[in-house]
Amino acid sequence: MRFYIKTKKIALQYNNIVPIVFFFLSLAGLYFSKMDISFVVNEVIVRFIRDGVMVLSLIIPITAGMGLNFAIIIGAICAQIGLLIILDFQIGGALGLCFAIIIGVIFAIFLGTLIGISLNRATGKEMIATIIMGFLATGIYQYIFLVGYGTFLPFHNNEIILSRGVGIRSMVDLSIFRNTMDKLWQVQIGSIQIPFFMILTVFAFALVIKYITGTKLGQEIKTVGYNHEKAELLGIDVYSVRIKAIIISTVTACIGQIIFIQNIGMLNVYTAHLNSDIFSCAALLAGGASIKKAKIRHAFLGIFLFHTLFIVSPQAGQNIFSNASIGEYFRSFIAYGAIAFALMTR
Amino acid sequence: MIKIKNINKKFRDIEVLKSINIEVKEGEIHGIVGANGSGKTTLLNILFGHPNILKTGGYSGEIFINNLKSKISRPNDAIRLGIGMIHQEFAIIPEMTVAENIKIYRENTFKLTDKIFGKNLSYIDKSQNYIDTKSILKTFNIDLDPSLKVFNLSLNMKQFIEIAREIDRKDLKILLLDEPTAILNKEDTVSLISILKKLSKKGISIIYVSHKLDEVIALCERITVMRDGEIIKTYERQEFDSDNISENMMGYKVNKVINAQNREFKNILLKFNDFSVDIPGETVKNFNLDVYKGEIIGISGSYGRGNTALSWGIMGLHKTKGEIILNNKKLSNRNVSNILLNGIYMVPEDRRGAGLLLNHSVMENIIFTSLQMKNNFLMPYPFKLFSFINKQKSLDYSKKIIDQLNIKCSSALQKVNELSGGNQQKVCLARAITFDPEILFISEPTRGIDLGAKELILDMLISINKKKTTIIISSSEIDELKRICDRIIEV
Amino acid sequence: MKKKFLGLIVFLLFFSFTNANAESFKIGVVTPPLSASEDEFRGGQKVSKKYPDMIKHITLPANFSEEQETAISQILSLGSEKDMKAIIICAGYSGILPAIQKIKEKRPDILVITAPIWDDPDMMAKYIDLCFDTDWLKRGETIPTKAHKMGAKTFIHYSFPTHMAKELLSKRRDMMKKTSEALGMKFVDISTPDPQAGSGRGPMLQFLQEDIPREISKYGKDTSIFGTNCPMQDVIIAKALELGFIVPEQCCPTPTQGFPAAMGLEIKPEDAGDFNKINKMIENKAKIAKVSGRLSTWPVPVGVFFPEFSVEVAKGIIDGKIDKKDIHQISETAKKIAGVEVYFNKMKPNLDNYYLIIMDSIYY
Amino acid sequence: MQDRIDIPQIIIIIFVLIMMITAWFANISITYFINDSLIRLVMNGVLVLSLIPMLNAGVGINYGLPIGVVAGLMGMCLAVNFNIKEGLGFILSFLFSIPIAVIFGYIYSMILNRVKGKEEITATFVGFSFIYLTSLFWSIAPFNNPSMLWPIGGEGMRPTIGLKPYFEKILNNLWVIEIQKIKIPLGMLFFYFGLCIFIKFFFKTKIGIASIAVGENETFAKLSGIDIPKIRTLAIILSTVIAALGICVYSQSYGFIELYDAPLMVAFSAASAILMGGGKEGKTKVTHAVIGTYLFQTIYILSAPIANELLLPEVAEIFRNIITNGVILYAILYKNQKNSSSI
Repeated sequence: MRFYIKTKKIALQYNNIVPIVFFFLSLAGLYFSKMDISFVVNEVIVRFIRDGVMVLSLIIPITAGMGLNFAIIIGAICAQIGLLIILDFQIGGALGLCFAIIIGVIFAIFLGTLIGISLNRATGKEMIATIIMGFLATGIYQYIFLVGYGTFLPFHNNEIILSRGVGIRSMVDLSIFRNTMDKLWQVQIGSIQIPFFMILTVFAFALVIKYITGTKLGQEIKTVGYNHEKAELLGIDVYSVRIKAIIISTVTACIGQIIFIQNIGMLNVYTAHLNSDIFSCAALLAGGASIKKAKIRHAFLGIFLFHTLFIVSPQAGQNIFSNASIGEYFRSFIAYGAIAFALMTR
Repeated sequence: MIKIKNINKKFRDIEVLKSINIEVKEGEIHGIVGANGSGKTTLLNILFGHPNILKTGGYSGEIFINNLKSKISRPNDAIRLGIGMIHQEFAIIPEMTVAENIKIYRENTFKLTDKIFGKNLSYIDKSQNYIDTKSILKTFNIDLDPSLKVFNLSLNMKQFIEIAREIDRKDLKILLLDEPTAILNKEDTVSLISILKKLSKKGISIIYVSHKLDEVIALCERITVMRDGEIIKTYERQEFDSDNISENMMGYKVNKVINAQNREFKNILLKFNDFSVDIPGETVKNFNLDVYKGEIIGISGSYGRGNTALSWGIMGLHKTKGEIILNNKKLSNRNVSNILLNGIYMVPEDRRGAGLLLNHSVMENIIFTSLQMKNNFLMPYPFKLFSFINKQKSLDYSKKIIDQLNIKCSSALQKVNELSGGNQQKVCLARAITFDPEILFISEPTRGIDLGAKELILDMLISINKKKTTIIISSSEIDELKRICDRIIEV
Repeated sequence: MKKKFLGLIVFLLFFSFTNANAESFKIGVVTPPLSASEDEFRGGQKVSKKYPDMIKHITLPANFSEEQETAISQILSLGSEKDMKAIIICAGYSGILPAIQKIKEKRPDILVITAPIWDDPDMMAKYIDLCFDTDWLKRGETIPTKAHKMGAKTFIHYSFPTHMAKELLSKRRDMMKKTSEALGMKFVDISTPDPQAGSGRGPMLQFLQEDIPREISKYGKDTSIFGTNCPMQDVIIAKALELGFIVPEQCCPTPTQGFPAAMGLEIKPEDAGDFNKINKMIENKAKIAKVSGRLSTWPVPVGVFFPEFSVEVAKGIIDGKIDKKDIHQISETAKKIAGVEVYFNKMKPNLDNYYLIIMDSIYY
Repeated sequence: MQDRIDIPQIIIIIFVLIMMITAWFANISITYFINDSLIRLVMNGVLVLSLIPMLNAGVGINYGLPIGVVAGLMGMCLAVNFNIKEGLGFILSFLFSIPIAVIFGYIYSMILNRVKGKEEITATFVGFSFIYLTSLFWSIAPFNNPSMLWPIGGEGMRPTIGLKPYFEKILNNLWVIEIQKIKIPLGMLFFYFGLCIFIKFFFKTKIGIASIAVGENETFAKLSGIDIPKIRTLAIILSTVIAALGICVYSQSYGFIELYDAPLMVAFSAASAILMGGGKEGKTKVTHAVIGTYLFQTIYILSAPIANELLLPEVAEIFRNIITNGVILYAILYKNQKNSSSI
């Protein structure tokens, strides 16, 4: 009995190493950056809203034993497709946003199915496969909007098209959606702004993920994640469960990206989705998740730790080394390094 | 209830099941007995749609459930048809709780969410599952907290969880059991048998596979005897006769190689003292053995009993305890290269997975170990590590040994992948002969090989032994061991 | 009562006096990091050395377009300081407007000068107090004209699809085409592999290395080459030294872009930042390579110029010495800092806070 | 089974053939094409060759190629820093980069030996994070040759360092023979094919045979007494060293040393090249790398001029992207499918 307790304690500490390291790094960064704490808190809250859903989208594939789903970038692309289509038809406000979500989700379901089917042929190599899929999808997406609009796709809104008549501008304004959600139920406490509606939205997604893991489907996903061979013997259709896991992830990522973009207020058509996968993965892992186990608390804790570090590190670097680039490189190193480290530990 | 018609199954070029016909009635307990490798498990796997069957090319023949022709290609199909299976290597997820394992795929869910989201996305009612599990465990007289994680439990408790999971199914019509008592003690076996009898009274058909004859006789209404993938005979209850049945199980074969001499040995070459090996699913505990120079020892036992674990253990590839004494010296540094240099060589049971470089030529396979460990077949350059193969020498040698062992290949440069199972095994042996070890461990030398080749391989082992190599054979074919070994040890 | 009142007045006077005297305000300067663009970064450094207590210099992420979020919070962090009076953004990136909008929402009192950022001009003019930029469209006219003067008969424009998706760049290309044709030069538009399409800039640069000799053998030495992407300049200038064609200007006109790497300039630490010396070095190297008169750029990097210039303008406005609507005062300041004539044009006739500049050129 | 030509190879060969025919009709000069393709083959080919040792030892595709590349960059920077020019400078950059690559490779191998089964994904991220770690280094590196430092600030490394005064095209211009306008860079080709032969022969030596066996069947190799981690370490170090040499060859041909995040994506094009040539884990031959590099670079050489001629630059981009990533994806998906069917 004593032995049992002891091992559990050690395991606990081990799992927490990454968040603890991030905590101290953030703390040190906060100290050296000399940034205003209320500013950092405000920013972290904003980051929580922007990136929360995207990070949550990683949980289900990890539970299904497929590792980090770098293909959430494709979910993000779906979101951008949805937004661009709505912009093209100039449907503004909440209605437009709803339409954008619907279109994005339809694309996400379709592409998610494709990703899932492909990943069923890449058991054990899902992660590298999803990375390459992300590259592939990015290229195709970029050029469809660069060349497609104005040639084989008709456009309806001159403002988002380049003056040459072909291709979407690299930056489009989302003024028609601006502040449709962000400012709802915003409360000011001291110098800290808390947009309750958006926070609740992120929590709602966390609840949805939590709910799914508690359903029959969730139980199947878990079983597949523990051991897909045995899951098959237990009658679970492993392949379709894996496809479903990826679809859920892609759809969640799609909605996450819509939240992200509408919060920023402008859409960088060709680049806004890039890195959404890396940063989300790094944030999740910073919260103590591993490539085999991820929970909602890891996601939430991770967003706070990782983004605090991200917010303070450039200035911390500048103040310590009198060279802002150092903080900059350190930050990128941390993002990629966190993922590399998570892959190295069991 | 279930009718199997003309089932045939091939693994690569080996026929493992030949026109199998079995019929099991409603509520009948049907026993299938046979030696290891007779095809019992393969038959159950076909009935349950085990994924490996499809991956290895499927089967031919027909299966009727309730007089309906049924296609079973995945476990899911079998489960939908009301078939349940208790696997020898448990289909249990150790990281999940007892309740989760037992209620898996059939969880209780809340009615409300059922209506809103449908069954699949309905929320699981954990407390109901807990209660259900508790009550099903009661039928076994087990008082266990269903919220415990399974990896904390003992082996026989896991066995009961596996059984409980199937019995809990309300739609269960046919239950397949594969060696369910292998790890159970007497008492637990008795309680299992009584449960099975209750089930059969409910009208559930049971197919019970075991090699423990007395158990099968006590439990079953009919018994089918299998040997080498064929049905030898099906006995009705009134015809049961354990002598006849066991004779059917063993059978006799023609042209047997027999190591006729009654030899005597004096010098102890190798000693195992309290030797334990821990391989998942295959363990040896506190094993003691003296191996005399020049003898052939057989180690018999079925799968999971550790007869192959010994050789993996001595090669230092798994965790071991205890000591090995070679030539009166303790063998302490047990990395593989040191063991090999001490003259111990092992031919593994998994030929394709561990014994051969399938994409390489016969020659490369034959010389590999000698080349790497003894620098044989190298050009005479000073830096051995970066030296090239002496191709002429290797080729000449390979040709010689190919002739000697009668390996059927187009040339020494043919890829091993293209050879038949028997010839592949010969290549494995050729490598062993080339290495010229003092002690040879060989596991399941005749598994998956056709009859004629079997005898050749056994013959070859005897001739290797005659050249002063001590041989330790692990095999589940007790009959073969009896023929060539000086001693047989049961583990 | 009277006394008290007097005391209060004295106190108030004293207070307001000391306040005015000791009024310490801060100006934030935002530039790309060193690795992305040295000029702006050094410009920021230079001005923060000039006013060490006043300037807060921060940088944006290197791959800005992929880390818009970080950029926004970097800029917002400046707005969180109470004594921040002005923010100057010298980035040349698009997508910064949301950050400015958010700052203006929270702190309408902060003066924002961009020099430059590349968002929608009308929107920028709406939110930003003063926008400066090099005159992109005008350069579509000036560069071919300059090339023509330097003796070019053909004008080659290297770019790639994602750049041509940028309104300004593609408009400038059209302008160059128009001007070239008006001047009787052949305009050749060549597309390179896209560095933003996933495989990085390697393929683009390799293509340039192979294609430039091909084009020069086709059109002869009197060809002017212009590339729209900063990394291209190294290859273009290096090839110009080898083949002797004309480089009228780089995409970002400065002696420190392309020239140092292509010519292997050995700029000693004590000379670093001394543009007279750097220009002399380039001239010498050009002479050695026998390409005198075929290379040209602006003598002072606009990137270095803009931060200092904008800070001076911001300081002037805050101190009340400069009226932000008075372009003469502004251009005076510009001339003082650049040392050469700087021409200001309005971006659009109806915008009174968006100016485009063109500088005199130096020919090597 | 015979080494069949896979579907992607067929598609790519057809694609290249179509491009060649189009190039013919579009009047794109063949001499340029041949000249460029020979130089490109060697320029990029060495980096592609560097993937072979790891691929054959079963460590998978070296997506951590930036690690070797950084070692090579450091070697070159050292040579430039000491102001050593011409051939000696180039040879010294080799000599400087080799020990650095050995050390990096050793550390890298310790990481990869920990993560068996997921080497490729780990390597990808180790490579990415290493790029930024070295970016940190570049911005404070204590080099002092002014031609490498920032021109304005005077400290920290420039992102691109011109090699013109040092060893630009030293290998490209070695023993060039001109036959009817076709320039054959004999020195460069000798170097490249010399390296090819070295790698080919390496896999014929005792240790090379052992490493191929490890790549094909680890249990088999183990049972024959082969020290698996040692072989993997050796293969990783060898890959890293060749990658370091590869970037030296690349840089002298390109004429610039590119620092900071320039090598970020270098692994992916090398990976597509070798997979395009038919490379597979445990049985990649030198010819796969050579053919793959040639096909891959031909796509680049031809597609851009053709696209310009036909005014379809975007379409060329799409095709290239699909081919580059598609080949890698196909290799991942197809390989796994094959594995599962052989159980």
